[in-house]
Amino acid sequence: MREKKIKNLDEATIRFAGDSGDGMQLAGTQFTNTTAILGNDLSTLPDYPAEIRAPQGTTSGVSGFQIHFGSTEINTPGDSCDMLVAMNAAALKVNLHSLIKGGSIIANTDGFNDKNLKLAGYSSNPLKDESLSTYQVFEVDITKLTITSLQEMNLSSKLADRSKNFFALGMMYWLYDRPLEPTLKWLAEKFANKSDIREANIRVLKAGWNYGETTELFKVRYAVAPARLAPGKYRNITGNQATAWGLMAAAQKAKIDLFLGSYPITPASDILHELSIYKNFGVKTFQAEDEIAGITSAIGASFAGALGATTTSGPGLSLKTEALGLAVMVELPLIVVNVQRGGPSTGLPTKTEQADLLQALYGRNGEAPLPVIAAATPSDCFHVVYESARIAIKYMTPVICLTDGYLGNGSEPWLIPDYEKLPDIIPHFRTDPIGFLPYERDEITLARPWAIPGTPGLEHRIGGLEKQNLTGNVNYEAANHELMVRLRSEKIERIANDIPTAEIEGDRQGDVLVVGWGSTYGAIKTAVQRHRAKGHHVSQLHLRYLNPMQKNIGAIISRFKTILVPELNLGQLIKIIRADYLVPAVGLNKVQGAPFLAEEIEVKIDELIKGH
Amino acid sequence: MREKKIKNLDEATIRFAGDSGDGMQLAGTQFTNTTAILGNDLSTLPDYPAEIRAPQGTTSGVSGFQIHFGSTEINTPGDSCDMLVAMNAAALKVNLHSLIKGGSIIANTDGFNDKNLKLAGYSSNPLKDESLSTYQVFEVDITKLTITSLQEMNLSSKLADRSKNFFALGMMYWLYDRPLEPTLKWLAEKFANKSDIREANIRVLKAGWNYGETTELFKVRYAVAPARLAPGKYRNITGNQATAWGLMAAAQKAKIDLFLGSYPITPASDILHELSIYKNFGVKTFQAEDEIAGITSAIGASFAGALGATTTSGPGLSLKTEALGLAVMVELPLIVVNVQRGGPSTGLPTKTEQADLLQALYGRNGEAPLPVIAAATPSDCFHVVYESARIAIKYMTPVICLTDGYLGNGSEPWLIPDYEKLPDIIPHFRTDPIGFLPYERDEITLARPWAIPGTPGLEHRIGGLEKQNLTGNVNYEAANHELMVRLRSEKIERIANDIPTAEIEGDRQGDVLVVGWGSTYGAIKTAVQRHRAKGHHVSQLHLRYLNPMQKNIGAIISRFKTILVPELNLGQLIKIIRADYLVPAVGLNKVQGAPFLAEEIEVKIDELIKGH
Amino acid sequence: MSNLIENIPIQSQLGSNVKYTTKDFQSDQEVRWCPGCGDYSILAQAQRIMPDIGIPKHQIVFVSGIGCSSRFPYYLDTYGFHGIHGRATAIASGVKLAQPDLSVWVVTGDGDGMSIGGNHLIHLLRRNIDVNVLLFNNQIYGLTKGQYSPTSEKGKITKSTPYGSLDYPFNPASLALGASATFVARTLDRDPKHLQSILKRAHGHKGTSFVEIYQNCNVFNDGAFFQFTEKATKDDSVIYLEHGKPLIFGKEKDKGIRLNGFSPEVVSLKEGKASIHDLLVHNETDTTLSFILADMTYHSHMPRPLGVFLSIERPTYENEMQRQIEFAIEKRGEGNMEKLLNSGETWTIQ
Amino acid sequence: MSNLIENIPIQSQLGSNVKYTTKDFQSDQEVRWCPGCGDYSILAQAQRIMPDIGIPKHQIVFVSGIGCSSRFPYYLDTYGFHGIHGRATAIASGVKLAQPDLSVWVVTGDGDGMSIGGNHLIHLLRRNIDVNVLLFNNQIYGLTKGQYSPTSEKGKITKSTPYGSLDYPFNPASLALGASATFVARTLDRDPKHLQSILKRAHGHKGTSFVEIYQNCNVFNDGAFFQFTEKATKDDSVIYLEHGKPLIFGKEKDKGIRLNGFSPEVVSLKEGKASIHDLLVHNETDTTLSFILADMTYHSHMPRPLGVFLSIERPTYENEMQRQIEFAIEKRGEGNMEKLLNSGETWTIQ
Ligand SMILES: Cc1ncc(C[n+]2csc(CCOP(=O)(O)OP(=O)(O)O)c2C)c(N)n1
Ligand SMILES: Cc1ncc(C[n+]2csc(CCOP(=O)(O)OP(=O)(O)O)c2C)c(N)n1
Ligand code: SF4
Ligand code: SF4
Ligand SMILES: [Mg+2]
Ligand SMILES: [Mg+2]
Repeated sequence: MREKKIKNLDEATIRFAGDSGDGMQLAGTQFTNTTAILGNDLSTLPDYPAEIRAPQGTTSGVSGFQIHFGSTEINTPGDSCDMLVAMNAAALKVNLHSLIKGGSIIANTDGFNDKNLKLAGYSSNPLKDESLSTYQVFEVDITKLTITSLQEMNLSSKLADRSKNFFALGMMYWLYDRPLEPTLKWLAEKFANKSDIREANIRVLKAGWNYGETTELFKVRYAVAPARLAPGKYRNITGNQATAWGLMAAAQKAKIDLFLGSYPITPASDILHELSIYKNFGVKTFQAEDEIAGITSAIGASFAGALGATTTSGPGLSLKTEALGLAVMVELPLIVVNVQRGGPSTGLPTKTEQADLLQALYGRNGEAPLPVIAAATPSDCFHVVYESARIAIKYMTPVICLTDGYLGNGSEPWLIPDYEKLPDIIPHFRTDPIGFLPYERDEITLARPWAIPGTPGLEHRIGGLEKQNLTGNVNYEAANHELMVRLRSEKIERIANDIPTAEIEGDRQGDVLVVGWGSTYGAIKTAVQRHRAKGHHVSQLHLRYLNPMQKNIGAIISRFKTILVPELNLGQLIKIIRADYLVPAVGLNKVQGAPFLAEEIEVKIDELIKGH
Repeated sequence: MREKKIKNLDEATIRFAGDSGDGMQLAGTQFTNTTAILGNDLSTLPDYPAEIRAPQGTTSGVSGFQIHFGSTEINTPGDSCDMLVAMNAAALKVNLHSLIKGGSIIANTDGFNDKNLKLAGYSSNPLKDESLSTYQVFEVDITKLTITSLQEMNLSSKLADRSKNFFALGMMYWLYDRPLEPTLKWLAEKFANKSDIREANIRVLKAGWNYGETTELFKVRYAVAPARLAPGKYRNITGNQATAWGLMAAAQKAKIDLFLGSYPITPASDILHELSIYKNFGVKTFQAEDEIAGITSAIGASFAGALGATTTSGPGLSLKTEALGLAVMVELPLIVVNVQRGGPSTGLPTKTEQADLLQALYGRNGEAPLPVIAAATPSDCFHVVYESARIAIKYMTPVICLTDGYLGNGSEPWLIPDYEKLPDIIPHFRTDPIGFLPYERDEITLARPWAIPGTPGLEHRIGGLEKQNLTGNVNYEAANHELMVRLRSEKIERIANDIPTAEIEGDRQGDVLVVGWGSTYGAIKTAVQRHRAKGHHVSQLHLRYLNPMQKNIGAIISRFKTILVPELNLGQLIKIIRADYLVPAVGLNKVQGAPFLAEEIEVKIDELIKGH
Repeated sequence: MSNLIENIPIQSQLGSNVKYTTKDFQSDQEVRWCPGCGDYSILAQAQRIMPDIGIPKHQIVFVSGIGCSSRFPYYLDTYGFHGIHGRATAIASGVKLAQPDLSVWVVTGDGDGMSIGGNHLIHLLRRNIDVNVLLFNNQIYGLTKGQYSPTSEKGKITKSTPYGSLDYPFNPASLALGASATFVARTLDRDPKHLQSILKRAHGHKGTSFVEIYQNCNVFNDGAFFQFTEKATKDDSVIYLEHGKPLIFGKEKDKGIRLNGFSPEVVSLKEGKASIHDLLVHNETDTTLSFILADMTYHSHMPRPLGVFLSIERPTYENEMQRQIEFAIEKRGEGNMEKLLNSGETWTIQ
Repeated sequence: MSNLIENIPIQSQLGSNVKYTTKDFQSDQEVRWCPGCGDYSILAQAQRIMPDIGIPKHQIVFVSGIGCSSRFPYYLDTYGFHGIHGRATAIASGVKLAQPDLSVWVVTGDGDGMSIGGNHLIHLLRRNIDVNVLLFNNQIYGLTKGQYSPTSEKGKITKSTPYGSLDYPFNPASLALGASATFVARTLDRDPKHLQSILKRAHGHKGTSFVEIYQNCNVFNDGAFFQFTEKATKDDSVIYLEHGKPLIFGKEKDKGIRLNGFSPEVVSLKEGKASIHDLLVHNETDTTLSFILADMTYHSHMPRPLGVFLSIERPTYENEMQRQIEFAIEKRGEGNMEKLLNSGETWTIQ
């Protein structure tokens, strides 16, 4: 066996693509975890169809998983990939556009038979014709090799076929010089009670690795050194998991129970799944009959002193509209996590988008202001949800926390926070019956007391009718109504006194300020960095707090000639920026169910600079 | 009998006030109808508690009805009243503040006994102490006089007592020189089968009139000449009735059935009630199990070729959020009437407010634009709803039509439109199967064809998932999604080409432009007229079209130094004005469950003028 | 895991020693129903039994939706939550799951509970969360001034149905049974004793108790239940279900219910055709029988059953939830966030 | 009043002469269920019976909610509406009321129809609008990848219930009966003949037809109904309800259902203890009996009933609505907008 050449890379982007049934998400996740453990920085983008198993072999059934990793800082899952694993013809067809010129394709030849070619809509076999001449193509009969390596095991061919993702994974581990151990360990745990599946997968994984090692097919291997990340202990985490943990951490910190009332919906269901595991944390998960019961049960739980939370995606947020108004009126803490997806209506359930911002801000009857906060990266979900809970409990208010499908399913290495050092969350449970008034407010926060059933002497009634100031009794008087509407509004505005001022990334002033929110963070960052590297006067301002806005936003904005607001919608944050600060901000809008490529933003900035 | 002095008035404002059970709404409505028939211009403001019968004698149980009428143009129900009928102490207590200094009070002395005084929270009888010295007080024992006038009839005292509103009404007819006939006619019809009630009310009504005529109590009578309204045939109409009729007229014009799927809610229920009468117009009313079934059944009916409509108020609109997104996606005509009330949440169910505008514009997940149109006066509801239907059918889109509690319950004289001359509404039902594509669009309107079940050869499927351009098939592709999102958006924007440009009331340019929407029209108009009378450069711009806005709004706005936006909310339209036109518009906001007084706007304009 | 109880210095553990009177359950809020409304009696009976149920009042929560009936919580000096239309059952579920020791009651109307709130109601019933649901059935929408409701008789003329309503009414008891309820009862506003006894039974039942209460709305649907409440007709129109007792009714206790195959029929005990031994004997624990009895409701030739249709034991949702939590703690130890954050695959960068 | 039909030059009146084949009901859309999914069979049976029901295909509308099952309308070449989650029944109500001549079908899942959509379902049933509801019950949420549903057995381990679900499942047939349904049936994906016959019966019924279809989700809940579909167990686990026939089952037709008081029990016909004459005879028109039979569902010692539980006549909502319209026209004349605008009190200003 000759030593293969090892090429060092700063970063690499690979994509696994195959049928929905081919286990590409699993292969991608395993590769990600192993890569994380190696100390690379990384970012991932799972991309799968809305059907459970879309028709085999067709383009609509293709499931993909992209991972971008490096020894440098990684902010996005990569605009394009260097290496594409295509388990069949449809997978190639759908994903080829994202492969860089000169990039590599590992094609499972078994997936390019006549039937597959036809299903994918190829009139001739791209592996045979000239069409892939600008790429490096590696043909591997993964299916056959998988089955061969399992011959001794006497498995059904269906079962054997199911392991082929591990062959691909093994090859990729070899190609990118990654150890098998983490996956072996995972297999051992996952299939502890299913020895045949465990054994099969292990064999196939190793066979894939060995295939790289022994055949002459690959001339080069790649090495990607660990990233120079801040020192500390890291783990890999997806946005949905981080969201679940953020809720749990907040409840633990507040020493109250977490109650999740939720109804399954893509791509938010995994938060429910994750939380339902942690019964030993006292987490109560309640799969409700619908989204309305989800949120109203959570409001009931908050009334009874738990941290009420509900998780959903667009259509579900729509259904929670009325109850959100109730939560505003009764002034109880409540966390509503909305994992945005492609809309309107049922839309594109498995795709990402940022088009629920205005709904989060304004989607309620009457004047019903509430804080809206958005996460920037998968791991940021933890911190943003935790912060939502801090605000909800301190200000006795529902909070909408926005993430999206890309953040929820995507993952990245996370510098594990020191739980002890997380900000305190202290629910101010009222216990003293003397002088108790349900709507008497804290002088600074304007929060009303949290007086929960079970507390002697605090018996009182709340509800959705306008309340009398202080007493909380039903009241229809004109002046009282105006007072209460303004008090509720001011309470939310005062939160601006209690959050860090916004920090600009880049120079304090300049030509272009790119203002973003949510999951566009990484793409904007990359684009801005590229311009700054060229010496352009471009800075980034990323908003986590959408309502209330941080106090210095207006001042920052005023120091730039042009304000660019890239959003995965038709222009929502930009409406607020324009209305609040009266600046002619410019939008960059993409509504394709996919994140921005850094390049798209880069080009737009270019345009604006040239316009000056 | 001596002739009483008759004083001619240009306008008068009177208010009936009593217990919820006292029939004040009925007295007010009768006075209004009679006054309308006399040819006065007028405007009314009913004002009643949220409880069916709030506790008798208390301030929370007071029900009021104000009518402002005149020989001049009347735009509001009156900032204050000249004459207050107070059936009991609580009614006086609640309403005194709205009586002008020197105004008259007709007090039912029986309603000022010790119990009543105590319930109303008076420590001494205001009729006896000095507190009313700046008013003209007429003490009349209405209760006793009513019972006396019915003595011969042998009615139960409870039944007799119920007629006392007719005594008050009779007095007011005498005082303001109005004929009894319209009310006599109404009584004859209403109680055709209840002769004792009819007879009792007739006697009491006449007794009230005679009391004015024969006693020495009143020294002066008032006459208010007919208004110089545009020539034509008039009727009095409330906003809710006008809404119902507008829907019916549109369906008739389009030669399709009207289907109303609705769930009762104050103050919108009367539209459902009104429409349920007209079965002979083929109107199908469906009282659904909730608001969601209301709107989705209407969407189903539209799919089947009817004009689907749903009527509601704030909390109900919230519940319709998700289905509105569906209507946007399937591109079917649908009218959603939202009779706004005090919010948030259950809020102030019987009070008026304008705080659902942003929800109407943005309260949906994903990019789901739809036209939003608002009525300015009670009778304008007819035209605005009709226009909504025209747009909905022509552009194949849901339309939200905003009115409010004040418009819905309020009434005014209405120049009856010539049905034949109402704009055509022509549903373009597709019938030709050749080349049929469910999402092929009209070149000008971008509307898709209306292809209804029952049409041979047009079998097709629609739904809430993103649709492929032209075919309408389910499609998850990136470019298609962006295209469809933009097409849906542009379709709505193009409506701006199909609506009249906005007309300014007053000079084309000047110091202050007051921009309003909805029911504030009359108050703004009065305030602006007063300033113009003083020679100030103040104009009014009233928006019926909130989305899309008329094309010339920006141009109009740019010609004024200051833009004032008065709203019965914390500032909603103003956000749009600022974001769209980048002008530092100033808000005037009132959130008291009551319309603006013209004076409030007048004062604010003053301030702005002085600020220049 | 924390327990809320730790956070507050509570007398609640000792609370049950307190001796209450009816007055203790009257709040300071003015009662705002129409004079003569049946709701007054229901409120009075609830206030009357509260001292007897042995629960400190700070551990009692009344949750309601929207409607005349749903104003109920304001008038009781316990904890109260006046929710949004139709959602009381869902709010109450959250309250009870968060604090299983509370005594949680839901007050709802035929519109609130059976129209907009029908779904939450049936799901609550199958879940068997220990909440007592009082459905005030006046067969009308009171608060919105008189539209027909899902329990209104067909053909009802109301503001929204001037030509008469078209839909067949729900029978709340049958619907509840079809939803696998464990406790289903019916009573009425004008029989205070019976009402009190049923309220107590509902409280006593572990699991969701569903109580339909016929309630007169004297403004918009006066007399809907007079046949069952007024002296002249009541005895012959009503049959009281009592566990273990034969089904006898009539002013002179001279009529009974017999099973003919699987269909109930009225028999006279007078003419010698049937004796007391032929009659159905009520058994609250028999689900099949409860269906048969509930199904008598809209048969005009049948007396209207009042009392407890069904009362069976099934584990409550909140107990099972608590059990799972305890089991998890036993198995995995109490949750530790610090540990969790650092669990699984991690790596350190120096 | 207008009639839609006027606006379009329709062959629909003559349409019923057209002779269709199964193929005519296959749309051009690729079927996108997992290989092996029970939905395929249901689709095939529906496509098979459609030519026989005598309705021109442009007069057929399939409405669905959201779920794997709710993709159904895309695959049938009729009019179709893929609605939003839980609302198919409400959308279908509007379709049918707007055009009563259409044949309207609803396809829904155990999540879509019984969880989020439970309320619209029960209201549709009591209203008795002539819509055929096919509830694909796979006892799981398929589309969202495997959470337990309201029909999942208690203790079910799923993604959202790793410790087992806590709530008692709905029995759809009982719920439907409790909601005053007029037609309630049950069938399953793996018995094409029975499925076809039930679909035809549902079509034939005037009023809402509620059909529960056991459907195997081979990805997330494989084998949930194997006991009732697979050879080895099926005959002893299932009983087919046939009107007028005694309730017999078993591989050797040797077992029957007898009524003991009002509770059904299994008896053997072999040991001479019971004869065929002792058995319950099915009567589709008896509401009480239907409750008894539906209630057998979750009793493990009882065979699972399949077939038509209940089929009774009650006026349909849309007919009554039409009647009211006709009555109003007769009484008041056809509506004239011009006249209405000018009716009542008016006055003229010169
Ligand atoms: C979302 C919403 N829809 C509608 C209403 C209006 N509304 C209030 S109470 C009610 C029905 C009341 O009937 P019921 O529940 O029988 O109570 P009752 O007043 O008869 O006691 C309705 C439709 C509302 N408040 N909120
Ligand atoms: C408002 C809303 N909530 C939640 C969802 C997510 N969702 C889609 S289908 C479904 C349940 C599917 O279960 P079922 O009705 O049993 O259909 P199946 O997939 O099993 O056929 C859920 C929760 C949604 N699309 N919309
Ligand atoms: S309207 Fe009817 S239910 Fe409501 S308070 Fe009055 S009498 Fe009672
Ligand atoms: S997930 Fe289950 S129900 Fe859905 S298509 Fe696959 S097998 Fe069928
Ligand atoms: Mg009611
Ligand atoms: Mg299912």
